[in-house]
Amino acid sequence: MSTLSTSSSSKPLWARYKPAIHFRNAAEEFDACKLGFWLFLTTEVLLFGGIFCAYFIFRTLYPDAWKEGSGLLDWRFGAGNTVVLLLSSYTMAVSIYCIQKDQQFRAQLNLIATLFFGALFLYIKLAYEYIPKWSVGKRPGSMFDYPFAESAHLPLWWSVYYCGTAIHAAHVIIGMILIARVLWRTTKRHYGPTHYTMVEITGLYWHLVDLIWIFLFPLLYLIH
Amino acid sequence: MSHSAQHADAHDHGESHSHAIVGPGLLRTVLAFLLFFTVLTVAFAQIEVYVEHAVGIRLPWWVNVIGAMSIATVKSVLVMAYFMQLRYDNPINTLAMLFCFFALGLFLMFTGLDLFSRGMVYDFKSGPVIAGGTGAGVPGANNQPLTQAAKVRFKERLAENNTREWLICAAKVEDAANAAAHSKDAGAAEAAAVLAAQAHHMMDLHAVMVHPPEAGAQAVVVRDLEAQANTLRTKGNAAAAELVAAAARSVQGIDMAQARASYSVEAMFDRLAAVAHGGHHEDHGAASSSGNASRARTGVTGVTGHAAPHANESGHGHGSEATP
Amino acid sequence: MAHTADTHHGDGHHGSYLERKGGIIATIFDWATTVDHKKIGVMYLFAILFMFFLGGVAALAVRYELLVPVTIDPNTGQVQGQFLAALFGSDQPTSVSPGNNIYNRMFTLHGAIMVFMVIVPSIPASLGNFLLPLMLGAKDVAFPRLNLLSWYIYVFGSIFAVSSIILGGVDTGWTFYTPYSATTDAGHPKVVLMVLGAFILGFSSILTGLNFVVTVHKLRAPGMGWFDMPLFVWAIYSSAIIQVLATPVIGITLLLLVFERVLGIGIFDPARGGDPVLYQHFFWFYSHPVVYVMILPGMGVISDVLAVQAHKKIFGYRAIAFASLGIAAVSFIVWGHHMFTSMSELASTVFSALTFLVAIPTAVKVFNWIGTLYKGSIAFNTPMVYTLMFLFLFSIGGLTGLPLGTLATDLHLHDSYFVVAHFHYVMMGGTIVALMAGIHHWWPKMFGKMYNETAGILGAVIVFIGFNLTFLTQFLLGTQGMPRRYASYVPEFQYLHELSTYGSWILLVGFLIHLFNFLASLAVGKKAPANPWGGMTMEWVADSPPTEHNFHGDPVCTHGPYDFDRVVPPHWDPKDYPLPAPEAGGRPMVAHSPDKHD
Amino acid sequence: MIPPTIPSSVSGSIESTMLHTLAMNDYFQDLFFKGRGATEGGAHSDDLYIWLWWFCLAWFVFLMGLMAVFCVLYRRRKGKIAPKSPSHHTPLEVAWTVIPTLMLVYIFFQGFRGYMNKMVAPGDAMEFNLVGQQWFWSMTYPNGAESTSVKPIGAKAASPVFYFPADVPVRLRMNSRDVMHAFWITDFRIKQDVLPNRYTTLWFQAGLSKNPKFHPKDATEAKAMGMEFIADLAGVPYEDHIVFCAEYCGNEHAEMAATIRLVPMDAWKKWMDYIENPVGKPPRDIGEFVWKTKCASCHSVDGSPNTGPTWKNAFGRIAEFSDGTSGPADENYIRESILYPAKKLVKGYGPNMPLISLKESQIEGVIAYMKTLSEAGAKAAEPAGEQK
Repeated sequence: MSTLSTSSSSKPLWARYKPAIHFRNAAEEFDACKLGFWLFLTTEVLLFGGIFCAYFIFRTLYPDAWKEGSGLLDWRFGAGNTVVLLLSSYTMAVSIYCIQKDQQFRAQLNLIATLFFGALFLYIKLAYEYIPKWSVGKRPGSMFDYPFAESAHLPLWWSVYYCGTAIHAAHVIIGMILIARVLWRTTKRHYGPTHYTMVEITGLYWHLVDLIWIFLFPLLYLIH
Repeated sequence: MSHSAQHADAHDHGESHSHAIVGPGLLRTVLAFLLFFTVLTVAFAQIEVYVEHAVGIRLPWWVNVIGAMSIATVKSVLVMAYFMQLRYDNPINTLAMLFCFFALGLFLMFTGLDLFSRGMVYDFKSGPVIAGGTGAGVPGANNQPLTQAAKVRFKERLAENNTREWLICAAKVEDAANAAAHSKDAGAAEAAAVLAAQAHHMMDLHAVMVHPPEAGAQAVVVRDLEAQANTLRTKGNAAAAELVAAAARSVQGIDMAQARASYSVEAMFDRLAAVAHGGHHEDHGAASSSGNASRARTGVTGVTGHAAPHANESGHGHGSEATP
Repeated sequence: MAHTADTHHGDGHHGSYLERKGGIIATIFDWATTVDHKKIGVMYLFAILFMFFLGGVAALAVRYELLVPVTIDPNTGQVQGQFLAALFGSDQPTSVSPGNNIYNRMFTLHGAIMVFMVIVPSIPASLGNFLLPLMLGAKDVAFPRLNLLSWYIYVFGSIFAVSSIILGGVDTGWTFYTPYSATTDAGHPKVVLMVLGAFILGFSSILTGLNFVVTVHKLRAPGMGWFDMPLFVWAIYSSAIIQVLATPVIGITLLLLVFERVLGIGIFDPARGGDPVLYQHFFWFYSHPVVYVMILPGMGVISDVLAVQAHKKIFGYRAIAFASLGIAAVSFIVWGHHMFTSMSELASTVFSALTFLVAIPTAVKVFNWIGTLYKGSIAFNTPMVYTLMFLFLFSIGGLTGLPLGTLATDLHLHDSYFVVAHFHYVMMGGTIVALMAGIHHWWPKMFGKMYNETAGILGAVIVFIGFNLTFLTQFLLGTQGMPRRYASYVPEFQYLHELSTYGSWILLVGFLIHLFNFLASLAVGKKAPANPWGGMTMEWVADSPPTEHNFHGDPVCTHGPYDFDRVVPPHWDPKDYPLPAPEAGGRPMVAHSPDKHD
Repeated sequence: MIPPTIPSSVSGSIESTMLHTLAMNDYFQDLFFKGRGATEGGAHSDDLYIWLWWFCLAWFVFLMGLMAVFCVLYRRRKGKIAPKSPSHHTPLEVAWTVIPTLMLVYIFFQGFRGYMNKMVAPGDAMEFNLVGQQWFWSMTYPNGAESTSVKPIGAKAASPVFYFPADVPVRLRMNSRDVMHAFWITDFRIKQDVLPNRYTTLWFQAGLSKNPKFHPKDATEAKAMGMEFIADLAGVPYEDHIVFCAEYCGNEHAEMAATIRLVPMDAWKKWMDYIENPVGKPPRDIGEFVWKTKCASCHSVDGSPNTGPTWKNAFGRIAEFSDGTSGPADENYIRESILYPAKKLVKGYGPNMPLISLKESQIEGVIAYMKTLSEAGAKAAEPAGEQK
């Protein structure tokens, strides 16, 4: 979609941007990209819908296992990660604002902050949740090895927990890659007040990652 | 075709929606609200647990669910409306998202319609034959539920001599800690803390499962305790140091052959389970501590509800007819 | 009725999109990196036809195996009648297992290829890609590079899935029901390959779907309102919505199935505490709506071909358009009828009631199509013969859905050959026949060559005979009690099975005739005029084959898609065939826009 | 939870009588179903099906007739201009939406009635436990005994035969050991998935037809009929109904058949006595029966290769195991292999054997049978046989 005209000019790249020829103007292209991406986001929500469905079904069928399972999680790490992701969402939104106002340096700072929060999220997840839990046998399905289970369906809880959080973590990683790309291109002045489609779209993706976590957090950590 | 021309115009004009600029002030306000709601939802869950512990009032389960989910919904609406700018955007995007939630709702609703109404005609159709699964064909499960297989594996580990000696020592240290805690001697409190920490460390799942003890547990424990005693001594707490050293001597004095005979695997398992469950009090705070008390929710499941906790002893309850 | 537009001169040249760009290497590179929706559509068409051939070979193998029942010679203990095992040189004649094994792999291959790699992408990805921008008067789809990416994903996913054959084949059935799919060939990667292949193909489907939705929303030509769109576009739009909303669920389902096999997470495996019926819900939440992804575009093709070949304004345009959306909506709440024998009584009842809802918009469409024929000017060429064939076969397919949706009779017919016959009447008699109608109808537009009409009609008639012989017999097999996915059967069923197998050979002959017809047309076909059928929609404004950016200039929509009584079709010579009697007020001479760039 | 009375008189209802009136129905009944459904629910759904057949046929002929007529009348002819015609007609469109809807509502309710009849057993139904396993069915009778009769179906020499009392409501409580199966009694027009780790049910009540078959009266007649001679049941009438597995379950899905044999109640009680105390049945015969019904799909007895090792000369040999060790295939090894199939695998074979629950007498029977198939075993068996 982003075709750049080859003619050399002193203007920054974003100001030289021309929309693809099958669009009537840049605004229409921007609108189309956003609609397309929102549709993509619906598919992401429904992808997680499968996990939510498994959660919902098994939680209702085996409430004891779910109660025991959420008791084995520490809400403080979940809450901490929620705050981290909310902050990252905020910095992402601010970076879009900065691009819209052509404050390139501030935008880059905010993107770096977003990346930092994303990495922090993954670190907390891995170091304080996955590794300690996995090592004492709190694992999904066949790999389950935790000897003190009281409910017979506890392995299922861990299956849902790991599937949900791992697929979410994969999205965090993909989001970080997208943000890194945007950051790189920001340094080349690709984006500015009249052209920032990719920043906006990356932002939408990152907010979706946050959105999913907003639901995963209470479902996994708080509801008992 | 005049009306179609209007249509085309309408979506040409629609572009102006997209270029909304949401300022940092508004973003900060939204962030503040989001953080506030996060605190609120955590507090909500904590208060419920607290109320149950302190006052003994148990709120119905749906209060918790509806509370947490409503707050999550409000938060997600905030994120979508402001961070994702749906409020200023072309309404078609909102419509797409609404359709998606609608489809998700259908998915959950109709799947639930089947899975939650299995026992309508015959009660026995609702629950699984063996709670936790048959384990058939699962490596290492020996045709048992996975939780059961994990217990069996762990008990086999407990039966090993190294582990057993390690835990006998741990029990001794714990006894010493308890004795010190109940004593009014000088330095008893400090000694009790040191000993309890040592015992807890030794009985932790990590110590037994992740770093399985090597031979000569007795000597290792004695050395550790003496080191602790020395530390206390250098801090000038000689009375406490003496108590810890006494504990070390009592560990050294254990007759392992005799102790092994009298200390059963079941007893060790129960003691470790108590530590593991108690451990959550410290590790995970008050919120989750009650999570391990297996309070069956009022009659939600047929077979699973009561067969689960004691599956190992009772031979899987209802399942005995259909499975060997 | 203004139809002038500012003409973009200088945005590309005005040659045909098929024009060679230099030598062979350069041409291949040009096609491999093209973002032109027409080229991508053509590449899809060839990829799909190749897959159709592969799936067809598997189908012939399945039918061949079922020519005679398997028996065991009481004296020697030798297994007799396992043709596939004999063909592949199995040396274990005293057991039915190896022969069954080959058969099971064949029907899985047939199902998986035909569903995931042929029927789902068939019309949307090939004809849809080619025609959607042309019909909307656009230069391309909204996201051309995404479009190319989705083609590569399709190829990649297909290679993934088909490569599992090299490792020995998959015997799960295309539905991958747990726990069988989670345990069969334990530890072997081939099932994972097949499942991942289907997972990857899902992304291709999603990307195509969202591309189409955005294209329809944003790239309609000036003057084209929602109700000025051809019904093919409505159908593609409806099915694209389903693709976007349903496909992610199969994504997560197959991902969880892969986790199930590789890690043993147990969500769907009763040995680990999970629930196999939950898998079925996950699976059919996608796979039922996707049935309509398969058939809706077919219905769209039929609506367009019927109107153009009968030179008649489609009867009840809005009813058909809304029926498309209605089918798309209802498709999400009827999936349970695949599970009447494993669900709770309450759920079965609710799903049965909802299932009958689908019959209503479908029936409305059939009535409208037949209503369209009334007082038309019906041409009898290959597209029209296929269209009439569609009406015939699809009616049978639709009506036999009634005893399957009816609870009491379904308990008998479920998982029997009746179901096999039913969905072949809908999927093949519906979608593939519509695809054939569409390919013939738009062949001149795609390649600028005419095909041989006699050979086309001959092929169509042979396909019709072969198809009915193959599958009508299977209805009887089903009601008489023949279960599906059986490598053998009790001897009572032999007569009908034999007929069915002969039918499959006739089908082969029919499709071979078409194949040669297409090849001959490409090689020596007569040059096609821009508008050979007198179509009214925008794709007929463009050249045959169209130029690189489709139109000379920016077309403007000036009339509805089927206004044969109001407007003269573009490039239409009234001497060829007269048009229906004009509406009061006469008709303008040229539709849509100036096409000549003079 | 079981409702005491559920409409069991569906086939006698007015609708059903209406459904079954046309003279040609018998022809189509035979064409589609090869005979009438053998239960009330089956007969009702047959009637419903035939009614639907006429319903669909009428619509189909009407629509295709219109299509054909239009195609002929309005075919394109040079020089002929098509007349003016409407492109929509609201009353017509509303009519052809509403009328089919009403018809569909009627069909749904008919289907619902028949379904409830097929799904919900009367409260006094006898309960039998049925287990599906790759690739055979086995049943436990109310007295705890298992079925011990077989009959060849298709390419399988021995499919199990299950005895049921006629004219009595019978409920099957079904469960699978491994993957999903489905129990389809085609003559009763019922089918139900059989799920692992979960119970499903199926019920029927069927009588003997006017022309039943009869159990053989003596051993020679039995041999001629290919049936087992059972003295208690000599001359007793019976009626066989075939059962197929209808949910794909793997390699021998197509061979997973069974027979439901209906006999009068008093004969059924005699049969129960017989299988509870198989008088004078030597262990070898029990073993052979177990092999036929449960083992033959993977283990041959004539030395030919298959999924599992052959039993010919298996007993008493020194077997090489996949873990590199070797040991004698003696009584202990065979017992261990049956109880813990994956524990010690013979070299070259994968962990394919399912857990098959056998009674003590059946395990002994299998060992005795394997001994007779092996030269070493036959020798070893001789002195033991004399002692007994």
